[in-house]
Amino acid sequence: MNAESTLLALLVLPLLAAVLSLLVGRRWLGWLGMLVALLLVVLAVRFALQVAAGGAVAVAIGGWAPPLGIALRADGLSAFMLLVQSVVGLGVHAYALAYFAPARRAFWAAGWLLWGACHALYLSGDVFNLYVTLELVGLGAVALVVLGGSGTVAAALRYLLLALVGSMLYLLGVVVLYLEHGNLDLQALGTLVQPGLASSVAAATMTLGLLLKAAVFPLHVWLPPAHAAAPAPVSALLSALVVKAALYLVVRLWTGLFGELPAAGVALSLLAGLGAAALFWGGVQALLQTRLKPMIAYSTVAQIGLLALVLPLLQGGAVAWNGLMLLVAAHALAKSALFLCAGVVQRQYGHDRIAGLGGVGMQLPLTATAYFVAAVSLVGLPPTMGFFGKYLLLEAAIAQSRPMIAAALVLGSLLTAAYLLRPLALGFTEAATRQAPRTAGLGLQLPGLLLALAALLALLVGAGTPLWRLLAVGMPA
Amino acid sequence: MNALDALSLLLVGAGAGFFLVGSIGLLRLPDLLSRLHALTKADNLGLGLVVAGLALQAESLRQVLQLGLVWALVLFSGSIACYLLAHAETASTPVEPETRDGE
Amino acid sequence: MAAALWAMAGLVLFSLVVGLLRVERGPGPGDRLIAAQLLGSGAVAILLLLAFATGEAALVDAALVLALLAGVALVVFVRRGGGGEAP
Amino acid sequence: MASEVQAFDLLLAVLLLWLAWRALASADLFKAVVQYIVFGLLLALAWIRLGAPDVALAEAAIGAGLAGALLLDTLARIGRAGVRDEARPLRLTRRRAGVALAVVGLAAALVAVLLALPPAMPGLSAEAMAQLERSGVSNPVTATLLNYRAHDTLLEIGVLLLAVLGVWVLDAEPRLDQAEAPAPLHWLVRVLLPLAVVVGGYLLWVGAHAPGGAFQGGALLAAGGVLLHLARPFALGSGWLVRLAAVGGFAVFLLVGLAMLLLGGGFLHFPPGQAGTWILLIETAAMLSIALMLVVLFVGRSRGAG
Amino acid sequence: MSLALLYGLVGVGLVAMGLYAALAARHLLRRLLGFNVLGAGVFMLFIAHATRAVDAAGRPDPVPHALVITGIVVAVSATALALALLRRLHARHGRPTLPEDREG
Repeated sequence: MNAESTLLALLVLPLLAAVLSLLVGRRWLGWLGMLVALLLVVLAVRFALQVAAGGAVAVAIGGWAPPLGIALRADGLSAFMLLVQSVVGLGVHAYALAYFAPARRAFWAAGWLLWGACHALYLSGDVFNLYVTLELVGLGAVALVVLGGSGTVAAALRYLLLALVGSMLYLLGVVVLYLEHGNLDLQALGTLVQPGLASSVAAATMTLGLLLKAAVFPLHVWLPPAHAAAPAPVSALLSALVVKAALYLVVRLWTGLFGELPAAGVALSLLAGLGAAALFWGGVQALLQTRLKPMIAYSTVAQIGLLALVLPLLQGGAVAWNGLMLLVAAHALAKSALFLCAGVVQRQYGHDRIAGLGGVGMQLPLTATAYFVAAVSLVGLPPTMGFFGKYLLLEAAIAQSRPMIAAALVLGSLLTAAYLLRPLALGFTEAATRQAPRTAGLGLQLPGLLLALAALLALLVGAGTPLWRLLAVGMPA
Repeated sequence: MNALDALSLLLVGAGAGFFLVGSIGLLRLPDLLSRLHALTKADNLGLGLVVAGLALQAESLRQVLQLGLVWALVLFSGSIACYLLAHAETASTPVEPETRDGE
Repeated sequence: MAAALWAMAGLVLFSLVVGLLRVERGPGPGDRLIAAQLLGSGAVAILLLLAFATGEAALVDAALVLALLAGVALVVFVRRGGGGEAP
Repeated sequence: MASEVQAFDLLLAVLLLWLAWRALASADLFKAVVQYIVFGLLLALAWIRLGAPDVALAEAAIGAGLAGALLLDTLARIGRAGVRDEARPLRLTRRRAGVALAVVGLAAALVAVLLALPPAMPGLSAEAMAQLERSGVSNPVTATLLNYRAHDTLLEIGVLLLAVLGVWVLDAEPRLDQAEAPAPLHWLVRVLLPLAVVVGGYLLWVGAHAPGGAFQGGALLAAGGVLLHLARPFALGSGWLVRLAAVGGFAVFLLVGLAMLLLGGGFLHFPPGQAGTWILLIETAAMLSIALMLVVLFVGRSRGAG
Repeated sequence: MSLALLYGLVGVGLVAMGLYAALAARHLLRRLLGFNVLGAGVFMLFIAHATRAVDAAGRPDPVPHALVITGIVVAVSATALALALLRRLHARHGRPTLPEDREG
C-alpha cells in the first residue's frame, strides 16, 4: 500500500463507516466503530511513517489536476494532525461504547461524518473544498451537541449561527482570492498572492471567520455553553479536535498562503495578543466556575489562547514549530481525557459540582489518576508531552527575544495549575461527602486513563528524531 | 418589423399593462377579497397575453406547448391557492388590529 | 425585437414594484401573500420574456419551475396558519 | 446575451437591495419572511441576467419552494407573539456600534477591491471547456459539480445528511394541521405532484447538456413532497427504509468513486468513455436522496419513531 | 459601468446588511435571514465576477456557478437545521431569542 492509497483510505474509511452506521443493526454500531477506529489509527501511523520517509504526498481527485480539479495534499503537519485525530477519536469512541448504552445511532453516524470531515479538512489542498469541509465539521458538531437533550438547544443554536457566519466570512475571502487570481488551489495561490488590498481583505475575512470557529478570544462566547452542555464524549471531540481544525487552517494560511505578506508579522502579533488575553480571561473564568464541565470548557478557551499566543514564534523556525505541534497533541489528549473524566463523575454522582467532589480519589481511583495525569500534562510539568512542548516554545521565545510571550507562557501555566488542581485537591483531601453510589464501569473509566497516559507514552515511543523528521516535511521555511 | 412581430409585441405589451393594472388594483382596493379578485385578473390575463404574444415568436410546437403549460400551471395553482386563502379568510375572524403593521 | 422584449420585461419588473408596496403595507398576512403571489407570476412573465429576448431556452425551464412552485407559499400559510393570524 | 447595463438591471439592483433591507428591518417577521421570499425570486432573475441559468434554477426551486415553506412553517409554530420583533430590530445602539463599524469597513474595502479589478480576468472557463469532451457531459456546470470537483459535491451531500441527523435527534413536534384539507388542495396535489416528478426527472436528464441537474430536480421533487404532506400529513420516522433512502445518494456517490479505483483509475476518476453513465447513476441516486432529505427537514421526526 | 461591477456592488451591499443583521439582531429568525442575505451577497460577488472571465465564445466562467450551487445547498441545509433548533428553543422557553439577548 503506497502513501497515495493510505491517504485515500484515510479519507474514505470514516465516510464509509458513516454510511454503514445508518444501515447496520443497532448492536453492531459500537463494534463497527471500534473496528474502523482501530483501523484508522493503524492507517494514520502508517501514513505518518510514509510521509516521514518519502516526503509530502499529493493526489489529484478524479485525475483532474488543479486548478480545475481538487488536489489532496499531505505534509508533516497534515499527517501529524491525522495521527492526533485518530488516537483521540479511538479513545473517545471507546468511551462512547460504554457511555451511550444502548447505542445511539445518531452519535455514530454524525460522529463518523465529523471524523471524516476532519480528515478531509487536513488533507484538502483547495480553498473552496476547505470551506465545504468546514461546514461539514460545523454541522457535525451541532448534530452531536443536541444529543445532550433539549437543554442543549440554545447552546447548539448559538454555536451554529456563529459557525455559519464564520464559514461564510471564510468563503468571502475565498471569493476575493478567486476574483483576483482565478484559482482555488492552495499551493498555486501561495505563489500568486501579492501584497495589496485584495490579499489583505481576503486574509482578514478568512482569518476572522476561522477565529470565530476556533473560539479565539473575544470570539469565544459560544464555546463554554456548547462544550459544557454536550454529552461528555461529544465535549471531548469538540474541545480536543473541532476547534483545532479551524486553528490548523489559520496556521496553514499564515505559514503558506499569506506568510509572505508584509502584514503577516503584524497579524501574527495581533493573534498573539488575543491569545494572551484569552489565556488570562479563560483562566480566570475557569477558576470561577463551580462545576467541572464548564471549568474544563473555559480551560479550552484559555488553551486555544495559548496556542494563538505562540504563533509569531513560527516565523523563527523548527524549534517553535515542533513545540507548537507537541502542545497541540498534548492539549488534544489531555482535554479529551479531562472531559471523559468529567463524564464519569457525572455518571457516578449525578452532578459535576466541584465542591461535591470530596472522596473521588478513593471512589474512582482510575478516573482520578487520569484526571491527575491529564492536568499535569496541560499545566506542563515534566515528564509530560505538554512539558516538552512548552519547553521548546520557551526556548524559541527566548532565542527570538520575545520576553512577553515567554512571560505569558509561564504565567498562563501557573493559572492553569491553579484551576485544574483545585478539584483534585478536594477529591484527594476531603472526606467523601456521600456513600459510594453506583460505580462507573471500567469501560467508562479506562479510555480517559489511556488517553491521559498516551500523553506520557507518546513521547517514549515517537518523540525525538522520528517525530521531528515527520514535522520537517513541508515545514514553512 | 413584420406584422406578426407587431402583433406579438402588442399582445406582450397588453400583458405587461395588465400586470401594471393588477398591481395598482392590489394597491388601491380596500379589502382582501377584492384584492384577490384583482390578483386573479392580472395573473390570468397578464401572463396569458404575454404567453400568447411570445407563442407567436415560438420556433417549434414544443415551445408553444411549454409556454401553454407554464400559463396553465400558474393559472391553476394560483386560483386554487387563492380559493384556499379566501376560504380560510371567510372562515376565520377578520384581521385584528394587533397584527397590523405599526410602523 | 429583443430590445422591445427587454423593455417589456422592464415594464413588468416596474409593475412588481407596485406589488411590493402591498407586501410592505399588508395589513394582514393574506394581503402580503397574495401580493407575493402576483410577484411570482410577474417573475414567470419576466423569465419568459428574457427567454425570447436572449434565445436561452433554459429560461423557459426556470419559468416552469417557478410556475410549479407558485402556490406553495400560500398553501403552507393556509394549512399551517401564519403566526400573525388566528389559526 | 446583452452584457451592457440596462434600465432593467438598475431597477433590479435597487429592488434587491431594498427587499433585503426590508426583510432584515421590518418589525413584523411575517412581512420580513414574505419579503425574503420575493427577494429570492428576484435573485433568480439576477442569476439569469448574469448568465447563470443553473444557479437560477436552483434558486427558484429552493427559494420559491422549500425555503419559503420552512420559514412560514416556523412562523406558524412560534405563534403570534414570536412573530413580533422589536419596533426597530437593527437600531444602532452602543453595543452594536462595533459590529456596524466593522461591517462598514469591510464593505468599503470590498468596494475598493472591486473598483481596482481589471475589466477582463482569467478564470477557469478555458480549462473547463477544454476538458469538457472528457468529462462525460456537455454542460460545464454539471461537469464541474460531478466530475472536476466531485469531491466538493460528495461532501456537500454529507452536509445535508448531517442536517437530517440533527433533526432526527431533536424531539418530535406537535402536529399543527388537524383539520381535513379542503378538496381543491387535493386536486392541486394530484396535478402538481406528478408534474413535479416529471419535471424533476427532466431537469436531472437535461442537466447533462443544458442547465439543470440533481439538486434542482431534487429540490423540485421535495417541494412536491411538502405539498403532499400539507394535503395529507404523513409520518416519515427514521426507520431502516428512510435511513437507506436518505444515505443512498451519499453511499452511491462514495461506492462509485471507490469502484473507479477497482476499474484502474483513481478515486472518483471516471474513464472518459463511461463518465456520462456513472455521472447519471450518481445524480439519480443523489436526486432521490436530496428530495427525501429536504422533505425530512420539513416534516421533521414523527413521534415514536426510532 | 459593467454588469460585473453593478451586481458586484449589490453583492457588497447584501454582505454588509446580512452580516450586520446576523450579528446584531436579537430575534433568531432575523439572524438567520441575515445569514442568508450574507450568503446571497457572497454568491452574487462570485457570479458577477464570472461574467468578467468569459471564454472565447463569450460564456461566463462555469466554475463559480457550480461552487455557488454547492454553497446554496449548504446554506439551505444549515438554515433548515437552525430553524428546527429555533422551534425547539421557542417551544421550551417561549422566546425566539438567545438567553443573553433577552433584555428589555
